[in-house]
Amino acid sequence: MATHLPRPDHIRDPEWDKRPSPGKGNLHPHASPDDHLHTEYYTINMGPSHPATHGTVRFELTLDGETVVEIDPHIGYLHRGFEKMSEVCTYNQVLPYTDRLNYVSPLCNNVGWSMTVEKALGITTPDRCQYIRMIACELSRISDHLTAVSAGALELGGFTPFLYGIQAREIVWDRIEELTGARLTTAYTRVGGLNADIPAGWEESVDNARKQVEKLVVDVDKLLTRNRIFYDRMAGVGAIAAADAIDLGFTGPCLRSTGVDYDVRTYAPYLLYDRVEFDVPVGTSGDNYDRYLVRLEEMRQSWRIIAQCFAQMEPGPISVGDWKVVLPPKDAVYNTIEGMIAHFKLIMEGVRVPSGEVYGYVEGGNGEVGFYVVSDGSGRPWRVKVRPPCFALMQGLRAMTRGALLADIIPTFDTINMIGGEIDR
Amino acid sequence: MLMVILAALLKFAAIVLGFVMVLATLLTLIERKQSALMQNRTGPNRAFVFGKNPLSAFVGQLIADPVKVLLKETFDPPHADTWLHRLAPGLAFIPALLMWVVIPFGPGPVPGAEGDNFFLMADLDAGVLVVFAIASLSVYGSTLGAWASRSAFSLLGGLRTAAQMVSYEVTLGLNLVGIFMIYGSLNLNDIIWAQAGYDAATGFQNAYFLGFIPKWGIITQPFAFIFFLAASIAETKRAPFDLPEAESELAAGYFTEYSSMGFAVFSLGEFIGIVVVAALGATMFLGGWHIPGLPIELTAAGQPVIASLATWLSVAAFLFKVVLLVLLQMTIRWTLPRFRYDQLMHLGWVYLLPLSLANVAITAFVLFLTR
Amino acid sequence: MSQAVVQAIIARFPDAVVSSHDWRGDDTVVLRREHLLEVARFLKHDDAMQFNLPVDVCGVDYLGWREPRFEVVYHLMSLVKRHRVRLKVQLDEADLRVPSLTGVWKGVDWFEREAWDMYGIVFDGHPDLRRILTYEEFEGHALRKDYPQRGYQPLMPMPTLSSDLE
Amino acid sequence: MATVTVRRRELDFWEKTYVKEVGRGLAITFRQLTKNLLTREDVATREYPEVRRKYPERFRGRHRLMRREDGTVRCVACMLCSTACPANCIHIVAGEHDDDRVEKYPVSFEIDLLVCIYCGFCEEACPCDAIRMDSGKHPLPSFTRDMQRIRKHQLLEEGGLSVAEQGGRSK
Amino acid sequence: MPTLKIDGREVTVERGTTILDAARKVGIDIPTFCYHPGLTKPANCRMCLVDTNKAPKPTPACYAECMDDMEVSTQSPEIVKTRKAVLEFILLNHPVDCPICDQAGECVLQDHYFKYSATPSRLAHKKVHKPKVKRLGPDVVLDAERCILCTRCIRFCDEVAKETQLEIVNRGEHSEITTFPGKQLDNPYAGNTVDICPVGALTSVDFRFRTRVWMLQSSDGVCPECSRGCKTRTDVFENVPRRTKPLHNPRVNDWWMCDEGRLAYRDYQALPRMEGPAAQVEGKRRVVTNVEAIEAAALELGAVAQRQKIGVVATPWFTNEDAWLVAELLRGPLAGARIYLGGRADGTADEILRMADKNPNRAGVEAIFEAAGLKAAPLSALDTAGLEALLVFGDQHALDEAGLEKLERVPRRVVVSAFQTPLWKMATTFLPARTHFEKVGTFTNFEGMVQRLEQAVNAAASCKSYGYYAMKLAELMGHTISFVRPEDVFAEVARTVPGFAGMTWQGLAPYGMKLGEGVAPAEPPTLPQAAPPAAPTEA
Repeated sequence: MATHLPRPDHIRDPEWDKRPSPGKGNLHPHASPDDHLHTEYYTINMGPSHPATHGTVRFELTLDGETVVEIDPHIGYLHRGFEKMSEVCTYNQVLPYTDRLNYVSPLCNNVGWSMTVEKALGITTPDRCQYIRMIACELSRISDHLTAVSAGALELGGFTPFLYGIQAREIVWDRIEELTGARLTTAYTRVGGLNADIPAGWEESVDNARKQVEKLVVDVDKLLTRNRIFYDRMAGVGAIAAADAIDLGFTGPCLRSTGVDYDVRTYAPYLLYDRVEFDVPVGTSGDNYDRYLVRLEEMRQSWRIIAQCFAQMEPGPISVGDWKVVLPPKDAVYNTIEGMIAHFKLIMEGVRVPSGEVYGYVEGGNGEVGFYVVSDGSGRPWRVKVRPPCFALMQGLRAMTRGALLADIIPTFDTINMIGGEIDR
Repeated sequence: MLMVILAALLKFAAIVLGFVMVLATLLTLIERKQSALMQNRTGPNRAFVFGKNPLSAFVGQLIADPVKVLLKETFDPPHADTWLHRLAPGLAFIPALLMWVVIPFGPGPVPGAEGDNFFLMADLDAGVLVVFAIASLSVYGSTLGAWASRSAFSLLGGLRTAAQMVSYEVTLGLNLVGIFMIYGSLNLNDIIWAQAGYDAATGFQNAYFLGFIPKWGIITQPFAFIFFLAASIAETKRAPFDLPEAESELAAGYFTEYSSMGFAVFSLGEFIGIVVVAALGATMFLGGWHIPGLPIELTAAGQPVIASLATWLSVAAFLFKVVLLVLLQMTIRWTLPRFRYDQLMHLGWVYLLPLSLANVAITAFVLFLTR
Repeated sequence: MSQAVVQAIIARFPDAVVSSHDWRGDDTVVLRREHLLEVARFLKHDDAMQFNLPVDVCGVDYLGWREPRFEVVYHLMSLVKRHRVRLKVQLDEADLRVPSLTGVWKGVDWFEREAWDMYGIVFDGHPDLRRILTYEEFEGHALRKDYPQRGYQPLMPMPTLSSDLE
Repeated sequence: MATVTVRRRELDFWEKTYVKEVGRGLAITFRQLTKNLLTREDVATREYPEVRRKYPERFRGRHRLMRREDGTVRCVACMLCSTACPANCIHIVAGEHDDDRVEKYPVSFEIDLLVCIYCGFCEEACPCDAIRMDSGKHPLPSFTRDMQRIRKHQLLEEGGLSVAEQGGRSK
Repeated sequence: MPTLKIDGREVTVERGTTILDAARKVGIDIPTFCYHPGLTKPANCRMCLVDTNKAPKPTPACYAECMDDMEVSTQSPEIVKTRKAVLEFILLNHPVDCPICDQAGECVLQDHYFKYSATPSRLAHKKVHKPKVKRLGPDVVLDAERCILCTRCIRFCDEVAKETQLEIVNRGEHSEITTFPGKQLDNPYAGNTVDICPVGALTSVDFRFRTRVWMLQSSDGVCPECSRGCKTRTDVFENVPRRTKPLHNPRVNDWWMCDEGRLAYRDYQALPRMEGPAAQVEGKRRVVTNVEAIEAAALELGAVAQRQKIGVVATPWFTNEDAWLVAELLRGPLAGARIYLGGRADGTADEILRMADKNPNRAGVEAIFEAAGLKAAPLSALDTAGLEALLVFGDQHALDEAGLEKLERVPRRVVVSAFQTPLWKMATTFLPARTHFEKVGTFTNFEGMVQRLEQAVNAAASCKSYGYYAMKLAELMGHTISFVRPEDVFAEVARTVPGFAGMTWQGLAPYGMKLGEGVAPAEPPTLPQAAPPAAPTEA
C-alpha cells in the first residue's frame, strides 16, 4: 500500500453503534487524521449529476481536506414506483418493469420474477425452459460483470480498458438481442415458460461471442490487473470483513470477496444449477481488488455453465402446457374459440395466483435478487417487494469508505456496482 | 534594437502561430483519432467540408471544433468573481506559449561563432531556467480559475494542481541537472550542439559511442529521461497524473465551471504544454534537431544549398522528435488508469525526487572519475 | 424443510407466536410485536439458528382485505445453517410502531427506513429514521393502498381529483 | 462445484517499478493502434446512417399493422393490445364496419412511441396477427411529441400482407 | 325443511328450494347459463348438472328441489367431465368472435370455459353459420352464431316486460332467436335482454364497439330519470360515462331498469356543459373565478333588504345533502324568501318500474324542507311580482316561455346549474354545478327509499355541488355551516330530519333504507340555531 496518510481501520469501526445520527457538527470523534492541526470540515455534494455517480445517486460528503469524515448516500433519484405499479399490473405485465431493475442484467430479474410467480402457482417449467433460462441468466451476469469491471476502469481513468469491456458487453448484448429481440429491455420470460425458444444457430453464435469476449477480457486483464497504479487504487481500499458484510446484508460478488462462498446457485440450487459444474470464486480480504478479481473469475465460470447447458439441453417444450398459465399457441388462438377464450382471459385478467405469499430469490448480477409477492388470489399481485442486492451494499458504503480519501469512494462505489434502477425501484 | 525586437516578435509569431498553435490544434483532433484507434473505434469523421473522404472530415473537424466552442454560451457561475474567472484561462495559456522563446528549432551557427540562430528567438545562456521560471507561472492560471469559480470541486482541483505542479517541478528540474553536468551548459542551443558531439574546447569529435550511438541525453541519462517523462506528464496534468481534473472524482477539476472559450483556452493551453514539454524533452534527451549520421558541420558551413538543405532536414528531425514524444505521452494517457492524490505525492516525493538526486550524484561521481 | 426453525421459535417463545405456516415451503412465523426483539436476538445468536444475514424487511398494507391493516415482514437467512425464515409482525393502523432491529442486524437499517418511507411504520430505536426513496417534502406514504396510483405532491402540483363535498 | 479462492499475488519488483506494466499496456494499445490503422477487423463502431447493423429476426422495432388479402387492415379493434400494454401507449377507437363479415374495425389506431417500452406484449396479445413489431426499424427522432404518435395509416404503410388463417372459417 | 348435504356440507333449507340456491347459500358455486333468479327455469343449458343420490343421472341443480337425505356432489369426476362436455358442446358452433364481441370480459361463457374446462378444441368440421348482425329492435342487435339458446331474453319479454316479442325458430343446430313476424323488440325494457344475455348474442346498439368492458370503471348510482330511483351502475371510461346498467335491488327495481333511464346518460353528454362561473363586472357579464362568482351572488342576494323580495327556485334534483344545506340557507340568511320547488314535467308511467314523476328526489327534498319549516310552492304557481332577487337551482325545470319571462323580470338573477339552458342565458350571476354523475350523496325515491350515489366522473374544478354553493353563500351571509364530506352532511340530515332518523351512511349499503326505517332517535331532533338574517349589504 503506497500511502503515507494514517488510515483509520475501516474494517470494523467500534464507534459505529454509538454514533449519533448524522447531522452537521455531530461528527465522528476519531475521523480526522490530523487532530493536532486546526482544520475545518466542509461538506460537498457529490451528485446527483456527477460523472462517477452513474445511476444517479448523491453523496453528502463531509471532508477534512481530501479525507472523508462522513458519507451519507442519498438514493431515490430513480424511484419510479415499481412496487406501486406492480399492484395494478397482471403478473406478466410486471415483467417488462423487472427489466429496468438491474438494467445491466435484466434477464436475471426476468427469471427471478417468473420463478417467484411460478413458486406461488406451484408449477415447474420444463427442463429445456430451465436450461435456456440458465443460459440467459449467465449471459446477463457476464454483461453485468463486464459493466462493473470496465466502468471501474473508466472511473480510475482507464478509458481504453473501459471501451474494451463495453465492446465485449456489446457482443454479449447482441446475442441477447438475437434471443429476446431486445438488448436490454428483454422481457423474455413469461410466467410458466419463455417468450420463445432459442433461435436457430444461436449456440454457435454464443460460442463465437465467447471467443471474442474472452479475447477482449484478456486485454482488459492485462491492462489492469497487474498494473501498479490500478493495484494501488484497488487493493486495500474499501475493505470490509466477512462478519460485517454479512451483518450488513451483503450478497453476491461483494460478499464473496470477503471469503464467504454464499451463492444462491449453490446454496439453494434453482433451475438446474445442480446439474452443471462450476466454481464459486471467493476473495480473501474483501477489498476492491478482490471484488474485481471475483467478478473476472465469475465471468469465466459463467461461460463454463453456458457451455454445459448447451451440451445438456434437449429438444422439448419451453412452457408448461397449461392454458390457465401460459397463452395458447397462436394457431389455436386464431382458429378455435377455445384457444381464443383462454387467450382473452389470460390477457384481460392475467394468471390467477392462489392467495398467499412467497419469497422467490435468484442470484442476480449483484447478489440475491428477491421478490416477495403477496397474492390475494386475483390476476394482479397485492404487494410486490423487490429485495435489491445493492440496497444492502450501498448501506455498507459508509462502513467501507469512512476515513478513506475522496478518490477512494470512486472505486469502492464502482465495485459495489450500484444500479440505480434496482436500488430505487 | 527596435529591429531586433520586431524580428523576435515576427519570429515568435511565425513559430508560435505557424507551428505551436497549429500543432496544438491538430493535437486536439489527433488525440481523439489516436485514442479512437487504440480503443477499436473510428473517431470523429463526420464533419465533411469537401467530399466524403477522411481528409475532408479531418479538416472539417478542425474547423468545426473551434466554431462549436465559440458558439457555446459563456457562463460565469453565480457569485463567482467574474473578472478573475475570465482572466484565469489567459494566465494559464500565455506562459505555455512564452516557454517557446528559448527552444531552438533548428541548427544555428556553431556555439561561439558569430550570428544568431534563426530558429531560436532568444539565445539565453540560462535558457532552461527561463523555461522553469515561466512554467511555474502557469500554476497561477489553474488555481486562480479554480478559486474564482467558487465551486468546491474546482477548488479541490485547484489545490491539487498547485500541489502537484510544485512537487513535480522539482523533479523535472533535478532530472535536467545531469544533462547540464554532462554537456556543461544551461544554454539549450549549446546542449544540442554538445549532444551532437561538438565540444567547445576541441571542436567536433567523438560524436558517437561505439561509432553509431549518438551521445544524446537519453543515452547518457536514461533514468533521468524516464523520470523526466513522468514528471513532464505530471506537469501537463495528463493521465495518469490528471488528478487536478480527475473526471470521476472532481467532475472536471479546476475548469469544471468553464464553458465556451474559457474551456477551449484551458484545454488548448494544456495541449501547448504537451508540445512544450515534448520539445524540451526532445531538446534535452533526443538531441534536438540533431540527425544521427548527418554530419553537423554541413549545416554550419560549406555550400549554401547543402547547408540549407541540412538545416531544414534538422528542423524536420526536431519536429519529428517532438511529435514522437507527444504521441508517446498520448499513448500513455490512454493506456493507464489514474493515481490517487496521495499516491501521486508519494511517488513524487518518495520515489522520483530521491532517485533524481541519486541520479545527479552518480552522474557527478562518474564525471569526477572520467575527467 | 427447515420447519425446525418454526418449531424452535414456538417451543422457545410460546407467547410470542400468533400463527405460523409454510405455504410453498416458505416458513413463516407471525409474532407479537412485544416479542419481536427477543425472538430476533434468539434467531441471531442461538447456535442452532444463527440467522446472520438480514435479507429483507418490508411493510405490507392489507387495507380492505384483512385486519389488522399493516404487517412488517422480515426475511432472514443463516449462511451457516443454510435455512431461512420469514417473521411477520401485525400492526394496527392506530399504533404503527415496531421495535427496530438495527441493534441486532446492522443491515436492516435502510430496509427499515424504506418501510417507514413507504408505509409510515415507525421503528422505535432506529438511529436515523429518515425517508430514503422519496424526499423530505413528500406527503403521505406512497405504497399505502389508500395512496392513489396517480398521487400528486406539493412539489408537483396537479389538479385535485377529490370526491369531497364541492 | 467448488469454492475457489481467487488468485491474488502481491506485485513483484518489476511490476512495482511501474515500468513493466506500463510497457505491457503500451504494447497492447499500440498493437490495437497499428492493427486498426491497417484493418477494420477490430473496429467496433459503425458509421451509422450509411452502415446499418442487420437486426436479428426477433428484433422488436417500430410497430406495423398487417393487412388482409383484400388490403384492409386485419385489426378488428379488440383492444387486447392496449390491454396487455404495460405502458398504456395504444389508443384505439373502434367502429362498426358496413361489411357484416368484418363487423368491427379500428377507426383510429394510435401508438405513442414516446410511451411505448417495446416489450412486445401487444404482438403477443394480438388474437388476429394484426400488430407486429418485426419491421426492423428504429423509432425515429422527431421535433414534436405529436410526431411520435404514429397513426393507423403510418402503421399500415409499414405493414405487409398477413396470410395467417383466422377465425376457423375456412375449415 | 329438508336437510341435505352438498359436497359434504350440511344445509337445511325451506321446502321448494332448488339445489342451486341451497348450494349458493353455503357458498358453493354451481355454474349456470340459462338460469336467472328473476326468471322461470327452463333448465335447458345443462351447465348446472350435479350428481345426487336421488337420481341415477346428473340432475339440473337450478330446477331440482332439495329433498331430505339428499347428497349432492358438485365436484365429482363425473360432473367435472359432464361440464367439460357441455362446454365443448356449447362452443362447438360458437364463432371465434371474442375480438369483435362486446361481451368479452363479462362473458359467462368465457368465464365458465376458462374455469371449468380450458382444454383445446377437438372440432374437425365446419361451424354452422347463422345471421351475424340482425337488428331485433331499436337498441338491440342479435348475433345468432354466438347465441347459446338459453332463452333468457324470451323469458324476460314474456315474464317481466309482459310483451311477447321474441321466439326461437328452426330446430337443432339451426335454431335461432328471432322476433315474431311483424314485431320488433321494442318494449321499453328491451335493454335488459342485453344485460341478461350470458354471451354476446344480444348487444346494445348504443354501447356496441364503443369500448371494451374490462376497461370500464364502475360506480354504483341511482337512476335519476324518474322517482323510482332504480339502483344502477355507471360504467366510465376515460372520465366519460359509457353505459348504465341496472343493479340488483330487491326493494326497488329487482334486476331491471327501463330503456329511458338506461340511455339517459347520453343526454348529459349531448347538452352543452357550462363550466365557467360568471358574474356582472362593470355592468357586463364576464367569466370570473369561482370565489368571485360566489361573492357576487352573495352581494346580489344580500342587496335585497327584505327577504320576502327574494325568490328561490329549488329543484328535486338536489341530493338529500344538497337539500339540507339549501334548507339551512333558506332557514337562515334567506329566511322568509319565496320558495318554489321546480323539476321536470311528468311523463309516462307504467306498472312495472316507470313513474310519472321524472325527478329523482322530490320526496327527500320535501321531507327535508318540511323538517326545516320551509314551505315550497310548485313552480307552476310561480309569481315573481315584487321580487328583487332570484336564486335558481337546477337546470331541468318545466318552464315555458311565460315562466322564463317572469323570471327575467326580476332584476338580480343568480343561477346555479350545470348546463347551458335558457336560465344560464338570463343569469346575472352564474355558478356552475355538478351533474349527478359527479356527485356523492343520497336520493330518496317516491316510496322513501334512500339510496346512495357514488361519484362516477371527475368534475371540472370549477363545478361544485348545489349544497356547496348553499353552504358558501350562507357563510358569506353570516351563517357559518362547515362540512367537508357528504357523509357528514348526511349524518346531520339523519339527526335533524325525522324520516331519516337512525340512518347511517354505511347502513345505506347495499340496498338503501326506507324513510322511517331507521331506529327512532333517543331525543327529538333539534335543528341548529339559525342565524338571524344578516343586515343587507351595500351592493
